[in-house]
Amino acid sequence: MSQVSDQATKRLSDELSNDTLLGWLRSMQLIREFETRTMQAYQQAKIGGFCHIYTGQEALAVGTIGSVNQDDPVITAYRDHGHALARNMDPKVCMAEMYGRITGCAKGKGGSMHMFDKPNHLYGGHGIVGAQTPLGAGLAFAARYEWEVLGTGSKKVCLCYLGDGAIDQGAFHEALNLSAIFSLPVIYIIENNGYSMGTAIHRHSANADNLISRGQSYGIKSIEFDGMDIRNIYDHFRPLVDECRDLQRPGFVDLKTYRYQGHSMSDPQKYRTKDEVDEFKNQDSIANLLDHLMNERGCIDEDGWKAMRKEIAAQVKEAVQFAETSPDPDLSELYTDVFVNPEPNLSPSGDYRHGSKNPLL
Amino acid sequence: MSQVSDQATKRLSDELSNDTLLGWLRSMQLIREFETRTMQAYQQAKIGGFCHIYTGQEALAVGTIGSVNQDDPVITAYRDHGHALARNMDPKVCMAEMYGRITGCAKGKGGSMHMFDKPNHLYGGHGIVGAQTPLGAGLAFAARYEWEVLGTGSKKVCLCYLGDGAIDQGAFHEALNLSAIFSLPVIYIIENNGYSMGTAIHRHSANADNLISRGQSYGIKSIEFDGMDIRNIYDHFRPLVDECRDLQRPGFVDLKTYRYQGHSMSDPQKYRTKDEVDEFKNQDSIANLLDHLMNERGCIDEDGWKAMRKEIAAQVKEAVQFAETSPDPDLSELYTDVFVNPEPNLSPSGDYRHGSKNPLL
Amino acid sequence: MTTTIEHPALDRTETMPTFLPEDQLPAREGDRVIQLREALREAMEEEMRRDERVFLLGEEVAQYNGAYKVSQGMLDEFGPKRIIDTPISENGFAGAAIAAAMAGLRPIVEFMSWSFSLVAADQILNNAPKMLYMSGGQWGCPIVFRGNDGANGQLGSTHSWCVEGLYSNVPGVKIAIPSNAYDAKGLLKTSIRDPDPVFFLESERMLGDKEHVPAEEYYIPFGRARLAREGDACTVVSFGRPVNFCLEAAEKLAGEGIHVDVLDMRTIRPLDIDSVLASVKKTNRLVVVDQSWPFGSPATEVITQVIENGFDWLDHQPVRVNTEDVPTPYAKGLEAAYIPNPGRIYDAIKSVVQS
Amino acid sequence: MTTTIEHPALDRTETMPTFLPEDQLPAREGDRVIQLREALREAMEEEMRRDERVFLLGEEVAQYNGAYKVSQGMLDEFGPKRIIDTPISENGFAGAAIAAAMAGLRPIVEFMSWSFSLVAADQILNNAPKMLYMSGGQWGCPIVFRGNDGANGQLGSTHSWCVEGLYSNVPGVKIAIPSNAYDAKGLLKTSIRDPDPVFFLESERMLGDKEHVPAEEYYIPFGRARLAREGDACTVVSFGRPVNFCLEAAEKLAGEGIHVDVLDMRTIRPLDIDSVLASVKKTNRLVVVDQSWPFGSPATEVITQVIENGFDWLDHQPVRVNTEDVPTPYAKGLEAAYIPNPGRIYDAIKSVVQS
Ligand SMILES: Cc1ncc(C[n+]2csc(CCOP(=O)(O)OP(=O)(O)O)c2C)c(N)n1
Ligand SMILES: Cc1ncc(C[n+]2csc(CCOP(=O)(O)OP(=O)(O)O)c2C)c(N)n1
Ligand SMILES: [Mg+2]
Ligand SMILES: [Mg+2]
Repeated sequence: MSQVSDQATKRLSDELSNDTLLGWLRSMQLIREFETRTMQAYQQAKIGGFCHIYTGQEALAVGTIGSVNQDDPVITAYRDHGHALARNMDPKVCMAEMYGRITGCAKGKGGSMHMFDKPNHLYGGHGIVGAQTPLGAGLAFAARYEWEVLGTGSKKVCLCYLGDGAIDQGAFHEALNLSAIFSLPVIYIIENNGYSMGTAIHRHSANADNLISRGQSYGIKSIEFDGMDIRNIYDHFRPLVDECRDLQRPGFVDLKTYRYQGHSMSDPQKYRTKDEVDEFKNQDSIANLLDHLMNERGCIDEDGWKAMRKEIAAQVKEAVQFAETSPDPDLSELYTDVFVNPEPNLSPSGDYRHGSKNPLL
Repeated sequence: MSQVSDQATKRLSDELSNDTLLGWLRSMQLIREFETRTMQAYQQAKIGGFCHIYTGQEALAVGTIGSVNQDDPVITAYRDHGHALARNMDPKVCMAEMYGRITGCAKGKGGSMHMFDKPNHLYGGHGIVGAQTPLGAGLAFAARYEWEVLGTGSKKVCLCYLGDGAIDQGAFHEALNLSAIFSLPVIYIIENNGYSMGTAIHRHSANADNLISRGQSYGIKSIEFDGMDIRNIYDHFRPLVDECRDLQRPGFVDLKTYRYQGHSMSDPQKYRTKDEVDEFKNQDSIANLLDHLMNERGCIDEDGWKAMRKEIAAQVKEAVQFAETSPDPDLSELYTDVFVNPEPNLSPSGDYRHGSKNPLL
Repeated sequence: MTTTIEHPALDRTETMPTFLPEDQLPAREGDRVIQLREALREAMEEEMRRDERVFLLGEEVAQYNGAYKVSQGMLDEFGPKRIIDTPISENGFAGAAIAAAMAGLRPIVEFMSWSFSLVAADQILNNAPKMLYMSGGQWGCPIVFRGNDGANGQLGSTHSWCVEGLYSNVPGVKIAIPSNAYDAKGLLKTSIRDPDPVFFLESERMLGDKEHVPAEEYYIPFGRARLAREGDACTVVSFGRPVNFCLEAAEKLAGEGIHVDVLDMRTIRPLDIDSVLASVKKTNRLVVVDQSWPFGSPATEVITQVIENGFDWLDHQPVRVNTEDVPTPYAKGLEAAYIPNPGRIYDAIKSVVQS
Repeated sequence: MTTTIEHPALDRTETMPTFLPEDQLPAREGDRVIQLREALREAMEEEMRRDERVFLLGEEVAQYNGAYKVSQGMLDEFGPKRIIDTPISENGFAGAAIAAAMAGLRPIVEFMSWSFSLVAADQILNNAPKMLYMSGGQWGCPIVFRGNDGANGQLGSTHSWCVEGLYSNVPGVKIAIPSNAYDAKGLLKTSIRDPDPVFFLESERMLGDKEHVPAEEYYIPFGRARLAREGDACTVVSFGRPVNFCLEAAEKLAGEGIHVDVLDMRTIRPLDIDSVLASVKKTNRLVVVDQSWPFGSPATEVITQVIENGFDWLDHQPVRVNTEDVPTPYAKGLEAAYIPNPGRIYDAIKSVVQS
């Protein structure tokens, strides 16, 4: 296992510009601030349903998405706010979705678990554990088909995220085999935060210390590394992305990360100690990158950081404002967005119609 | 990979009595003769539905079932005639089932794919590819629960068979993980005959030369070896059975075998050459064991073998006779065997009843 | 008092409780007020104490005490061999439990939500209901699958399934859908005792509902509807959570002098059509309320059976009230309009009684 | 002649064929007699030539030329990039195809049998029908799932599913069930052109049926039933293979001077209730024949909709004829009695017209 690489030797991430890294810092801080406000809104019952907070895992979404092109397809599970923001979804639209407003990315029909953003090639936000993994294979298939058969578009790589609990779903293994057999450019990224809800990974998945052997058993290149250090993510992940893109074949990554909050907003977290949580908070990914940028690169100082945080706070506040003041979907929207081609007599209880335009389109 | 073991060194199977090996020879020949008659009956349209012939794979069922106790649970897929006969199902009852007679093991309700035999602890005969693998884990769970919680019964091992095509089903991976996490005494036996219907294994499953890595990725002891030589099967399989029984944990076996006939009775077999088929027929498991018993052990001679074949032929002929002359289920059996506890108003179209007694009970 | 069941598929003679007529069941009124989730827990605990073959498995049922705290404390009493946490492998553990049931155990499988049973559809629809038939009567499948069913927690399209709309089409299972804590306990105990597969559909929305639940043992038989409210203007048939919406609507109508029968079916397979027909014969009007989608729903089955058996008693065409025929929306307002809420039920009854 | 569909979920303006009225479709009579499997193949080939985004995947569809030879020769014409053999991973490849459809392709997924779609239930029932809704109109799912459906090959309990009994409850999909080769071609072509998910249910029992199928392109619209036989004594509604049983029964009844309308629905979602009502208004009698299990079946939906919209036109309660409500038996005799055979249909019509 190739853990943190030697600091002495030159790192791939050293070649990244200050602007890029500052952008990542901003993106991670945006997610954290956004999630803080999300939790507040949830506590105020402005947000309903299931709500899964991304705080703690920011480096993972930002670093991996930062390693691909803007038009590479991305798909994930229900813990999706981080991916949406890392993929440049407008925080306003993201927050409005959780408020169930017509101005949300899914017009209020999806909620926290269903962040979709077509202009940014984010294919959701999926609630059934593991169900997004065959979809990830399909997005890679389509990208390859467009490039190879239709002759449109270039070589792409699909990023498909799943939690450590999702590896126990048969769907994931079918997806791995299909990706390998069809040589599909999809990278399965396990956001290994050590828990499936309240179940520690060693209690839910066998041989958990060697998850990459699952990928390897399908002949898929599989690597594991620390997912809390964003530069480390880039160092290891970017080369895999290039390889999977060039050779149009799958990859498998086990990224160690940690969620600071409960599984969902209704989790008492009796299954872990405060010490354990603190241990990870001490390797916090934002503090970590900030330290590098301040003390090693010197491209930001305390004031700069304060200014950045202030600006982000204002941006998120604005997003909340936007959500607060946006209108709910009209009841007529119940029967819209069911069919692209609605026809008479499809239902005994109503006629399907076209809906109001999606705010992202 | 531990292929055929060194002939010089003593083999575990050398300790087996002549009677045991002669019994295996008889059992394999019984299956072959039975399947020949099955094909004839199918061609005469006396047998309907899907019918999957076991010819060629006899050593596998006989050798593995010969390595466990009579009360160890066994479960398999739809290519199940061999397992049924190896488990001592009366050939009469087996043939009658395929004829759809009330005297069949499932009273004619199951057919070729559903050989169930409670007295012989054969839990079917299952038609949905891979679906028997979670069931196998459950049989092992129940056996362990009886021994550990209820304090009844002794340590058992469940044998769960699947084809190479079934390893692509997510259900199998969920079953492997459950078996490992719960430490269940089940051995998954891949009857690797190289084809999933018309699809060669390299086209349907990734990294097919190293299937045991699938089992190993769950931390399950996994071995592969030749499944055409029944003594070789015993040499490798019996120790695994003992280990899984003692330690009450799962095992995984990739057994190389070959089916001489098409996938089902309606398979033109364009996907393989006659040469390939002949190559395997040249290592025929029955001829192989016969040779050992005649020339190395000298416990049977040409006359003895002729007599055995004659006796088996008569037995199978009798089974066909029995099936031919047995009555069809009465139409009243349509609404029987649906509920153990039938109640009024369970259906708008009829009242469920208890059925006639199963011939095996 | 017990009766016994003998069947070749059973390893031994099973005792079944003798079911008392409705009026001999313990009183529904009283001061032992507990939550519906506690009633479910009591049912499981009582049966697990009675029969060591009964065990519970599912996601987070043990150490986490249940995602919805239904199994709270059960790990402490029964230990990890009988209260079992599973990976997120519904198809796998449902199948394993089915085989354990074949082999003579009495599993209770908790689906955190019935919405997650779709990945296990093959096991629960092919194996559990058909094993007895496929094996010609050799092996049955005495198992209970239970969990949350239905919309209204703003959980969105994939987490709000009413599986009765799908699964009730399949012969070989019994389906219980309680509408209150009292019935939940009595029906779940019967489900665990029953030697056939039972789909037991709970509502997460109702787990916190409080009412008197007797401490003593009692069993509610399958296929016996309860007349939850009496009237002569219309027969209102429902099951599960919507029964409570029907009672709300009925209350409002009573204020207008319109009194209706509200029948709580409790189980839809078996379906107590006799009670429905008896009521329709009296009221000549029928409204069926069902929280699954309308097309080919249990509501259409009830209507069809009434038409088949009581066509001439009807003075007005039967009316069904289902959830709206769209994927479940997240937005609070949309979701509230989506379910068969009291307002829609009120309107439906009105439309039937006024013409 | 074409019409166009514009929708934000579509990458581009899609052209849809303009549908001709029944009497302007190419003649059903003629001497170009081919098998139903060939009609299906023609539909796929024509659409694959027209649109490079269309591809076919499934078990044994390529090198084996299809388990039932529907895709025979297609690998040779379209190559391995568009005719794709898959492992036995229905949930995996159904899901992959769904995402490919989201991304703009036009997959045709062949299930060797719809019975095997149960392991893919989550993907085909949660994702395909709901993607447009969950994404607030951003991504649709233009995909066709097709394969064999229904009993009668002595395949036993797990291989004889009529999934319309389950899946028709779910909003968001269109369901086509052809009863003959002519319709099969026209309906499959429409299914492939339609920008929404379509479940296309074929019958292995009918793949070898031969009849005239026009060489020219033609499309049969969804939601338009065909009056397969005319009469005034009773309205007989069916879809898929049982339509042919209805015609057999009708023929026999005609010999007795009893003439009935036989309506072939062709699609059940949409359901051409208008044609059913028009016929019932004339005959005042209704028999619905459906090869799925009875409880909450499409038959109950047809009956319920007729009751809701034409209650007063009925002189006799509607009658349904389904498969018997038991797991599918293997034995030839039991299976023959299990399905809605001509004899049972004949009796049902008789019972309705005589009283
Ligand atoms: C098929 C299915 N089963 C159960 C659930 C309920 N559930 C939602 S998230 C979750 C835990 C998943 O943990 P993991 O995959 O590690 O992701 P994480 O929450 O840690 O990001 C469970 C059991 C579900 N959504 N889908
Ligand atoms: C879920 C499912 N999909 C497809 C089928 C159809 N089918 C039956 S057997 C088979 C091939 C299985 O091959 P393998 O597992 O290698 O077993 P073998 O026939 O070689 O013994 C297929 C595709 C099925 N029965 N179940
Ligand atoms: Mg996790
Ligand atoms: Mg094989």
